Amino acid sequence: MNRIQKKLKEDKKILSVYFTAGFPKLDDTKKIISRLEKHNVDLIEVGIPFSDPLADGETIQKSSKKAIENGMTIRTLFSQLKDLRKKVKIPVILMGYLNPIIQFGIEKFCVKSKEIGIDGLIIPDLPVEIYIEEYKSLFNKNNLLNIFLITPQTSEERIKLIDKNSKGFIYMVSSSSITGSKKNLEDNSFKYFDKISNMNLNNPSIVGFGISNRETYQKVIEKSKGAIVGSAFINFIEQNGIECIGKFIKKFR
Amino acid sequence: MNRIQKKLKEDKKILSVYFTAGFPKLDDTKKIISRLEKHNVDLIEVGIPFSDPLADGETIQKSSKKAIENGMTIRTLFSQLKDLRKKVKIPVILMGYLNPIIQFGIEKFCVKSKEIGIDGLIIPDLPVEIYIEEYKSLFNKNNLLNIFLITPQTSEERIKLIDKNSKGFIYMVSSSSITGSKKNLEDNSFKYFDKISNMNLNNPSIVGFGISNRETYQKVIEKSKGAIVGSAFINFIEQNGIECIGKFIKKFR
Amino acid sequence: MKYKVDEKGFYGNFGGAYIPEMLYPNIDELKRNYLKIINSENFRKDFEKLLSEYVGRPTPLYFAERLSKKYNTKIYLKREDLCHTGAHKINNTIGQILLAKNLNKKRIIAETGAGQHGVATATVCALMGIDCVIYMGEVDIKRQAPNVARMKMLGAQVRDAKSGSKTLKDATNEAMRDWINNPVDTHYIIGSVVGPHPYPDMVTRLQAVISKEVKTQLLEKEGRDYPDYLIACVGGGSNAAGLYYHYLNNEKVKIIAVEAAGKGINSGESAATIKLGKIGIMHGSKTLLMQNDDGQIIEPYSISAGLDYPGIGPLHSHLYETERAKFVSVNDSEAMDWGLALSQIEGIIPAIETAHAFSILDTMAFKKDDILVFNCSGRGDKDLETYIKYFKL
Amino acid sequence: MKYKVDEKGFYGNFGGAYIPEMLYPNIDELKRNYLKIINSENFRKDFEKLLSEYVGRPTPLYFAERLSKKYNTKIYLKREDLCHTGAHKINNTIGQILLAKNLNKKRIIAETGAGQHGVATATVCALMGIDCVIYMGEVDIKRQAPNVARMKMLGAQVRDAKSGSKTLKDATNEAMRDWINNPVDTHYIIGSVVGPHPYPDMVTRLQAVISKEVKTQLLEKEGRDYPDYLIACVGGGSNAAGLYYHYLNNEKVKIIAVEAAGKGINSGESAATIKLGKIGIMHGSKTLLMQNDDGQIIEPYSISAGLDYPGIGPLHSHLYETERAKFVSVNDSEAMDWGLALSQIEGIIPAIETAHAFSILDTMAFKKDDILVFNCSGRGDKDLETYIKYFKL
Ligand SMILES: Cc1ncc(COP(=O)(O)O)c(C=O)c1O
Ligand SMILES: Cc1ncc(COP(=O)(O)O)c(C=O)c1O
Repeated sequence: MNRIQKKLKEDKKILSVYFTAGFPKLDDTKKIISRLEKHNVDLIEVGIPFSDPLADGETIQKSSKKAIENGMTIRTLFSQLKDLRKKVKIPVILMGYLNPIIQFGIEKFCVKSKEIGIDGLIIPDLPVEIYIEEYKSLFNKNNLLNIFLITPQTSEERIKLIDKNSKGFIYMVSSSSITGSKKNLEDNSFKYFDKISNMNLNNPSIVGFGISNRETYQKVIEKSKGAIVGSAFINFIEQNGIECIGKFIKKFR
Repeated sequence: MNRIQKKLKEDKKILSVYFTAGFPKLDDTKKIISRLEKHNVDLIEVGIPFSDPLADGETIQKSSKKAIENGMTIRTLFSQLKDLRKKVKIPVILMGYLNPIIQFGIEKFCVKSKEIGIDGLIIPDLPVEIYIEEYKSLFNKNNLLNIFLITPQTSEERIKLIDKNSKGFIYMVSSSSITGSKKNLEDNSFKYFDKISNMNLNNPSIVGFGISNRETYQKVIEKSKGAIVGSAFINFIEQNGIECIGKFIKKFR
Repeated sequence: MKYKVDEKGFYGNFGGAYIPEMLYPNIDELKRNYLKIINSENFRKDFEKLLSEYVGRPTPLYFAERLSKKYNTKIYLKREDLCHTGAHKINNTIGQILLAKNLNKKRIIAETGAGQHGVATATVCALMGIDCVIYMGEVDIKRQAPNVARMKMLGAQVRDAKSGSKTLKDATNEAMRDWINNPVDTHYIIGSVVGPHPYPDMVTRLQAVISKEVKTQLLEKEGRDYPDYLIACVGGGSNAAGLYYHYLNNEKVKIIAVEAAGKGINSGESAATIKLGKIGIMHGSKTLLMQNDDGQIIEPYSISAGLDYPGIGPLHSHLYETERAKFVSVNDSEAMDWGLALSQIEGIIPAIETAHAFSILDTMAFKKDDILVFNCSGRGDKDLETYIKYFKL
Repeated sequence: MKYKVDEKGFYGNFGGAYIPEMLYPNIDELKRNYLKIINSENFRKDFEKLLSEYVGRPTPLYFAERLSKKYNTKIYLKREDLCHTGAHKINNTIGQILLAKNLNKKRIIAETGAGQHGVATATVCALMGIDCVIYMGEVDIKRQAPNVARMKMLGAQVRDAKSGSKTLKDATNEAMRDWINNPVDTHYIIGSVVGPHPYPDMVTRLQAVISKEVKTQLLEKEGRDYPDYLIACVGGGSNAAGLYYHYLNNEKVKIIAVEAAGKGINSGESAATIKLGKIGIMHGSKTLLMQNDDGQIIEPYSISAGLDYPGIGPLHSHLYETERAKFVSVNDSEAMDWGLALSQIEGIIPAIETAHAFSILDTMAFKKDDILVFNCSGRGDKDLETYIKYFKL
């Protein structure tokens, strides 16, 4: 069983944190992972920076730009994470746009990820249809769970298709928006969470986009298996450095 | 007999000087006329300034502009010249564009001119055909000779028409150009003077445009009854004032 | 044909050729040849071919749906703004360049105000490989910078007219002086229905393609070949003359001409020739002119360089005197507001000249099924800086 | 029909819809509806009417006599520069605005590089009375100031894209982000044959009016409906796609695409996607891209804002891979020289984008009776400042 699946089996809500690899400094990646684990984060998403992150808001765009300038590449990331599993126990997901992955070589990418102990992938610009056709068997072979996003606009039919092709969790985008673009969650986000929960899907959902404080986190986990914090975390480490990550996590639970 | 006709009968070459009324100062008009006569100029052309003197070069344009700014109008000019004939004996011609004259009233203009003792008119934008039809009898009634221009491009037929309708002299434009625009006379100007002189016209010709020094003056009067100096004179009085006009005239003969 | 020019070049009391003798041969050559040439089969063929393949004619007659709805009447725009170079001016320059070639001229001069005529002239000169000199007032050179740039790109020489008010009238004087100095090999392409005969008639005939097309287009769209109203802005009057031409003798068609009142008729800064003008002679033509009691031409003012002219073509003076056309004058601010309005209601940014015409929608009442045809004489690209500054966009 | 898009949105190996899930409903709605709508009789009627009455189509196919003589071959220019707003871009925006109305959208967004697409979008939004937001890179806002002014006149909001290279690619990212944030009432009018399926096919079909007209016009002028060569500049590739469309399966017609080499292919400052690109995914499409070994998109450079894009439409990648089209890349300086040359030889000031296409006349040999059709994709008014500075006119 994959580490993600195990984690999801636990009878607790998930706090997942996203950050961009190579930000603020090129070799912060591993340090951030260690500290997040130390402070009881359940799941970590490591962003592979891309020059044209079209689903991301300003915060993540800027961190990606900085990371690229710092020299972050997939190659570098893999070498930084070489010994990941010597210490880190919680699930780690790589999140990145398709182009850098393809240039690296999709097969090599999967093999390397498995070697290192990566548990899942989030590739925002890989739609489920293309996944099924071209990527699914390769990902499966390497025990990589692909995590799909859904939004309030995603049709039931499509949610079912995604659910059927998911083996970990579904990334429930809180509202129709790019990352970090909304300050607070809207009322109808909750109706949508209810709707999803009423669909009795095979996979649990974790909410992302717009989770920036205890209040939103608490509200969201009432309706879901957990929540993902991204932009808020990046803003925090940009301003406060990576030493006091614990303080940030305590703001959530 | 009109003063112009008498003057032309004399067995001498004509030196005619043009200046713009009201330039350099508003009330210079009469002083300039007196001095020109004193220095043995044969004929005087007094320019009525117009805002849009399209046949004139820069020098006359500027003097016209200044004169208008000084307040020169036909009314003012007539009042300045009220007593012209108390002193001045040589022929005086008024030269001006049609529009100010029409606004003043063409009939009134002629009557006033006659009253004062004006001998002729040069109206550059009054073509001979319109003159014949609308102006001739009025001018004749007031003993005003209309002076027509011809250029190297004027056809023989047209020259004959103009000659037939002239009773003083023909204003022979030295070359195809606006006033003051050429520094020296061109060779083919002289061929053209010869051609005109060979036509045996009823009226003598006086050459204008481009007469700026003794050399051009002397050359030109070999081929014609005389010459008209305009821009060169205006430049002179602009730079030297009107006191030493004599010096200017001596440059010519 | 009481609106046609007569043998001597007059429309009623207006027109003629009050030119210095130095211009006589040029004007005479034109007068003797222009009808023969422009009515010749060769000319018509070349003219029509260039208009269609190069200029992009016929220009559409566009039914302005949103504007019509807003004013509860039927509004059509004759889209001269779609002509190559962006205004009706090129209809005339195409014709005159063919004429100049026919007369074996080797050099072209022109005056320009807004720069549209300068660009249109420089364009046809490039097309034919003929030397080109454009006179433009210093003031206009500044306020119509894009058009100056275009003329230079097209290889024309732009000379600044520094005399007088340094606008269109002075550029015209300068061009005429150039012509006087170069009487043999040069043709002067006047940009409007002004100047000595035969220019007003010649330019009118060349621009008449506008109303010729309107007739065909209206017939197709409305089942009758004439509108109730024709509306055009008037600087010198060429776009207006072109729009009116084939309807002058059709009394069912009401004609409206809109001139520029600048800062207001009585402000002392205006170009409303008809309202303020008296009969006089300028640029070789007898017509209505803005002038003082002494007959000095008044320096006009309009925010639009193309209407900033103290005279008006003799045809228009005649249309006014005979009451064939109604003349309206419109302030800068109304025109500017219409420039913005037309942009935002119909997606057409008009030249500021053109924008003047639309102001009549605010002051005249039209019936629901009245058919109005506005001449959309030019596009506003040349005026962007003026618009932007004015509206602080 | 081996150059048609397949069911999944691919041209051979290129195309598709690599979009984040947030865009799926929008793209899916389009995909399900676009063919139905644009093939419907109502749409065709409205589209053709607006193209003819508002845009000014058909645009002429102009035989460039002096240019032909100089290069001793037969050169035709398809005059898209005469379209309302000054480039081919409006063919597409007219089509998409009708589609957006059909889909009941209340708000339009678009990206723009040279500003031509932004102006064309703002124009159709004004025409229909629909809100409009245009994304434009900060760098482009500066170098295409006249078009920014026009968009504002037309009532559009221009938002500056501050990310990345601050040019077209980044404006596209921003527009896509806006769409993600406004998935229900907003339609995104992409300005070229790029982006996720069905955009490349949809925009190609809307621009295909160009080659449709060329067929008719050539038949009339040359007695056969196809040329020997078709030549167009390629930024994203929409004017090229429109020119090629009806000839893609006619192997007698040689197709040439000209891309911008900026300061030179190997200068590191170029936008020559085909020469320098590798297959990759950007803006939702698999196509050739300028990118480094890590798959980061390289910031492109060209003196012309409209060619300054690191990708190319998937159709063009396919035409390149299958060798159906020959791709040529041209430096800034050659393009600029051609901008001036076309102005002075034919009296047509082209957009700098357009000027690139003509450079092949200097590098390829053509036979005397070869028929060449160049797409004169836009006029140079927007580029005057660049021209003037470059040539110190
Ligand atoms: C677009 C436009 N409309 C109108 C005019 C005024 O000229 P006319 O009255 O001769 O049409 C101009 C002059 O430059 C112009 O550019
Ligand atoms: C005149 C002109 N031509 C060409 C282009 C390039 O776009 P495309 O390759 O989509 O035709 C542009 C883009 O703005 C343009 O304005």
